[in-house]
Amino acid sequence: MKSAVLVFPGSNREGDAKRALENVSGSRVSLVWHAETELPTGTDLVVLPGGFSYGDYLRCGAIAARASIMDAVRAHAARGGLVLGICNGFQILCESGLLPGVLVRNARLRFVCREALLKVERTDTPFTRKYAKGAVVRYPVAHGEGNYAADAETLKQLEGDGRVIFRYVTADGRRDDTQVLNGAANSIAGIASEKLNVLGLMPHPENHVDPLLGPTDGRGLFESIAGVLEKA
Amino acid sequence: MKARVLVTLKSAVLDPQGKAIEGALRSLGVPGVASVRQGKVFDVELDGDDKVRAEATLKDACEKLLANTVIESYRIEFVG
Amino acid sequence: MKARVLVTLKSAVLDPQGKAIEGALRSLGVPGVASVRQGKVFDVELDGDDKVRAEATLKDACEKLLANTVIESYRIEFVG
Amino acid sequence: MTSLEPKITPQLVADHGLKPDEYERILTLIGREPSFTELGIFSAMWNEHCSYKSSRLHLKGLPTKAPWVIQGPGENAGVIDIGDGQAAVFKMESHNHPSYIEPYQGAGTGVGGILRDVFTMGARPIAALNALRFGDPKHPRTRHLVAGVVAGIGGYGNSFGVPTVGGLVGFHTRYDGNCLVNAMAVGLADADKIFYAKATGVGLPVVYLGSKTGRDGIHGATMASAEFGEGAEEKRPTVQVGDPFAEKLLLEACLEIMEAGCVVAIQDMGAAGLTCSAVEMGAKGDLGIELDLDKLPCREAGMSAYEMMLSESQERMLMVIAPGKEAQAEAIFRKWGLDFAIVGRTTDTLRFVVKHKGEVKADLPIKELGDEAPLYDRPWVETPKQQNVDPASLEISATVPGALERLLGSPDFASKRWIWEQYDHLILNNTVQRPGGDAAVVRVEDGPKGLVMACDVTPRYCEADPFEGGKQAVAEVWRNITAVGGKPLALTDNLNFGNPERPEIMGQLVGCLRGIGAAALALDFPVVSGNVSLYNETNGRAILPTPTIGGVGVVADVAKTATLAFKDDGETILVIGATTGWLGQSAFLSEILDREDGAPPPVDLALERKHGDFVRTLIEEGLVTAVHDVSDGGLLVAVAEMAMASGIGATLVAPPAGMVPHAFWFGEDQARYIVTVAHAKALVLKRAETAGITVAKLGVTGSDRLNIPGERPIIVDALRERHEAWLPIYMGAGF
Ligand SMILES: Nc1ncnc2c1ncn2[C@@H]1O[C@H](COP(=O)(O)OP(=O)(O)O)[C@@H](O)[C@H]1O
Ligand SMILES: [Mg+2]
Repeated sequence: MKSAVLVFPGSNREGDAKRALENVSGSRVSLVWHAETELPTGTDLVVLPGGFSYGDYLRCGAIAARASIMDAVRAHAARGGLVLGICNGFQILCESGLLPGVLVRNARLRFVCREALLKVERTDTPFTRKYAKGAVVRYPVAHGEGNYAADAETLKQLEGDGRVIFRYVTADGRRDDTQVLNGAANSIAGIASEKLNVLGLMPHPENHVDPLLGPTDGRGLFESIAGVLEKA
Repeated sequence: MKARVLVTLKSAVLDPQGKAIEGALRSLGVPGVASVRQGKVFDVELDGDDKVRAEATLKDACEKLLANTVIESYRIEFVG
Repeated sequence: MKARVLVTLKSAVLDPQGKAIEGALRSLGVPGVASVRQGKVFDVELDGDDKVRAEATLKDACEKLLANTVIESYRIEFVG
Repeated sequence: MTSLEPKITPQLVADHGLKPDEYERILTLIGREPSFTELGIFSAMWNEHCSYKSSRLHLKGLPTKAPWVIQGPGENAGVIDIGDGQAAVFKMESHNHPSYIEPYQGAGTGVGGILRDVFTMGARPIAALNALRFGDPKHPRTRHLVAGVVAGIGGYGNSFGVPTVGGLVGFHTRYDGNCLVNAMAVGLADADKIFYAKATGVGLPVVYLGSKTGRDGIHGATMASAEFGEGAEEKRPTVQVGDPFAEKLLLEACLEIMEAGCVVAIQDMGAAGLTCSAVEMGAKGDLGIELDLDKLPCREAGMSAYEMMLSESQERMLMVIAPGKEAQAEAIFRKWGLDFAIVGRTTDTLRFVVKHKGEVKADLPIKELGDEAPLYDRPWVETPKQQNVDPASLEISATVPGALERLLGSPDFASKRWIWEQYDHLILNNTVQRPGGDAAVVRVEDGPKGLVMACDVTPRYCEADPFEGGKQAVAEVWRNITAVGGKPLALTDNLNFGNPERPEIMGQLVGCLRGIGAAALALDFPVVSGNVSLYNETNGRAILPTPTIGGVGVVADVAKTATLAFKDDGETILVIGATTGWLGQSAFLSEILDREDGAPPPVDLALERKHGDFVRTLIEEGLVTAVHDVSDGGLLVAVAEMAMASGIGATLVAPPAGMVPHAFWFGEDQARYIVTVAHAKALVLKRAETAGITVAKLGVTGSDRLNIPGERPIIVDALRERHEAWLPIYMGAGF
C-alpha cells in the first residue's frame, strides 16, 4: 500500500496522519508538497491532513484547494483512487469540488477540542469495512469551522444515496440535530463521494490509534483502508 | 485604482455568525435588530486605471478564489 | 429598514488575511492586484423606519460588538 | 544627521519613559545629544522590560545551575538535558498589558512571542501552557477579557499547531484593572544543536526574515513598563496583530535553514524589535552591527528610521548567516513564502550603526547599550508578618458538604473545561495526560520518555508573606510534576508585580524572589529562564504579587505515570504528610468566610523533598493506583477531584478528635499528597514507617457518593455538575 500525505503551508497534522497510517498499516508513507504537480507513482491513497492551510484565511481550505497538486488529486479520484480528507482536509475537499457542501463556523463560534461520539452509518465503504454495522466510535474533534452546510437538495441527495458515513450522536447513541457540537446539518461528521472512494470527515481518527493516549477507535478506519489496498 | 468586492452568503444559506450576533445584540440590550447576515468585503488596490480591465480581473479573482459561488454571491464596486 | 455596516481594519494594522489572499491571487495567475485588505460587512434588517434611530442603534451595535474599535473602524450605510 | 527629526526636549525625553538622571547618563555615555532615533533606541533598551533595571539585582540570587542545565537565564529560553542526546527548551513570558487593551490579539501575540523564543533556539515547540488571572467575575470587563484572551491563545496555538496542554486560571478583584496573561512554551531539540544569539565573525551578513515591518506596537515595550492610568485607551494604536500562519511558516523555514547549517546566530524580534535583537546579537559576540534600513522589508510606505527600529511587528527574525550560505538560506525562505533580506553586517567596531537614506541615524557603543543600562537598588520594605488564624475562633455556619459544594462551584475551583476545550490539546499525537490533571504529560517523539509540565502560584500567600509564597509556588509546581510521576528538572518564572518604585511592592518582589530561590535550591529545581512584568497597577492599586512558576520534569516511561482519578471500589485512600488544619489565607477562609487574612501555610522544603521523592518511588514501582497533590482547598477538595474524575465515591474517616472539622477538611498544610492503594497497602505503610513519613488513612473508595461521618452524603455526579457549570453559565450570558 502506497500513501501520500499532502502538505500545504499551514498544515499541521500531517505528521499525525503519517504516523497513524504507518503504525496501523506498517507501510511507509510519503509527504507530498502542495506545489508538486504529480503524486508519487503508484499512490493508492491520498490523505489531506488537518491543520490550518493558509491560516484558514479567506475561507478554510479555499486557498489550498487551488494548489497545483489538487489537479493530480482530482485525477486520482476520478480513476477511483482513495482520497481521505480529515478536518482541514475535508474543508479542502469541499472547496475543491471533490465533495459537496461547505464547512462554516461552529454554531457557538468557538473552537472545540474534545472527544465526539460518531455513528458509523455504513460499513461497506473502503474506509469503514472493519467497523461493526451501526457501531458508535469515539474520535476527537479539534476545529473552529466544522459546521457542515449544504442546500436542502444536496442534503437530500446525500442522505438518499447513503453518502453520510459518520454522524455525531449523543452519549446514548441517538442522533439529535439540536445538540451537535458544531451545529452541522443532519449531524453530519463525514461524507463520501458518489463512488465512495473520497471521504471527508471533521473528527480525527489519527489521534485515536494509540492506547497510551486514549481510545483506539480510529484504528478501524486505517485498518479498513489497509485491508482494501492489500487485497487490490 | 481602488475597488471594493462584497461577498455575501446566498439567502438560503445558514449564517451561524449572523445568528450568533443577533442573539448577542439582544442580550447586550441593543433593541430593534430584526436580523443580521455577515459577509466579507475586500478593498483591492489595482495597477493601472482601466476600469474595464479591472472589472474583468476582479471577476476572475472572485470566480477563482474570493467567493465560494456554491454558497456566496459577489458584487464589484469602484470607489471614488 | 435595511442597513449595511462595513467594518475594516485601521490602515496601519496588519491584515494577515489580505496578505495571504494577495499571494494566492498571484499564484493563481490573476494579474495586476497590488494589494488586498479584508473586512467584514453586516447586512442588518431593522425594525421600524426611523433612520435617525436606526443609525443610533447601529452605532451602539458597532461600539459594543460588531467592530473591535481598537483595531477596526466602521461605517454605516443605508441601502435603498 | 537629524534634520527631519523632532528636537530633543525634556518633554520628549519624559515621553520616552526616561528619567532625567537616565538621560544624563546617556549624555555622559555618548558625549553629545542623542538623535531622535538614538533616543528611541535608548528608551527601548533601557526600559524595565528589556533592561530589568529594577529586578536585575535580585534575580542574581536565583540558583541557575545543575548538571543537567545546558543554558540558564540570558538566552531566549532555558535549555535542559533530558537524556538520550535530547534537550527541552522552555520559557514563560507575559503579555499582560496588551491583553488588557485588546485581549484577542494581545494574548495571541503573547503565545506567538514565546513560541518564537523557543524555536529561535533550534527547538520545535511540542507543548504550550498558560497562566491567566482575571478580575472579579462581577467586574464589567472580566467576561470580555476571558472570552478574548482564551480565543486569542487558542487562535494562535491551534493554528500554529502546538498542543496547549496545561495552565491555570484565577479570578480576583485585584486584577480588575490588570489581567495577567503568562504564556509558556516547551520545545524539543538535539542537545548538541542549540542555537544562540551570540554573533561570531566580522563582515558577515545580518539577515532579516519573516513578515514585513509595519508601524505596529511602536512603544509597546515602553507600555509594558508603565502603569495604567485613565488614559490607557489612548495607547491603543500600538496594538499588534498576530499572524499564526506566518509564524508556522517561520518555524518550518528556521528549522530547515538551521538543519542546513546556514545559521551562525539567531535572535527573534520581540519586545523593542529590531533594536533589541540587533544589539543583543552584536553585544553578546563582542561585535559591532551596521544596519542599512533601506533594505528593510516594510509593509507601509514612508516609515522613518525611528519607526523601523522600534516597530514590534510580529513573526520576524534576525540572523547572522554563515559565509557563502546566503543563497541556500534565501531559497529555503522563498519556498516558505517569507521575506528575506540582507539588512546589515557584523563589524569589528563595537558600534551600533543605523543608516537610512544616506544618513547615519544612530551611531552608538553597542556593549554599553545593554551593559550600562541603569540598575536600581530600589528601596523596599518587608511585608509585615501576619498571625495564623485559629480555627477555634471562627464562626462557621456552612456544613462541611455545603462548604465543599460552594468551593467547587466557585470561580477559582470550578472546572476550566470551557477554556481548555478551546485549545487543541491533542495535536502532535503525544498528549498522554490532557488538561485537568496535576500536570501535563507529553510523550517525547515515539517515547517511552515523556516531559511533565505544570505552572502554578498562589497569589494570596505571596501577598501575606512573599517569602513563604515564593517558596510555595515553586514547591507546588514541583509537587504537581511529582504527583504524576515526573522528576522535576528546572523551572521558568514570570514575575508579575505592581509598581517597583513603591517600597511595599519592591518588598514583595524581593521577598518572593528569595522564597523562589530558597525552594529552587532545596528542591534541585534551578531557574533556567523567566520574565519580569512590573507596573501592573491601575490608579495606584496593584495586582496581587503573582510570581508564576512553570516547571518541566521528565518521566522515563509515560506508560507508568499516575493520574488522579480513583481507579476502583474498595481501595484504601491514604494521605501522605501531616494535617494540622492550617486555615490562614486558605481558599475556605476567602470563599466561605469572605476573609483573606492570616499567615499562609509555611513550606518545609526538606519535608517537601522527602514526601515527593517517596511518592515518586511509589509511582515508579506501581504501588499506588491514583495520586493527587493536596493544594488550595485542602484534603476534601482533593478527594472530591479524584472522585469527580472517576465517578467513584468514597467513605471517609472522621476528623481527629479536637480538630475543627472544617480545618481538617479544608486546611492547606503543605507537602501533602493523596494516594490510593490496592494490593500494596501493607507494603506502602511499611515503607512510610521505615522512612519516617507521616501517613494517615483517609478512607476507602466506593459507591457514588462521598460519605463523611455525621455529615450528609455528597453525590459525586451532582458535585461534578456543579463543578462543571459555573464557567459555561458565566460565559454564556455574554458573547
Ligand atoms: N525572572 C527571571 N528569572 C530568571 N531569568 C529571567 C527572569 N526574567 C528574565 N530572565 C531571563 O533574562 C533574559 C531576557 O529575558 P527577556 O527580555 O524576557 O527575553 P526576550 O527578549 O527573549 O523576550 C532571558 O534569558 C530570560 O530567561
Ligand atoms: Mg527572545
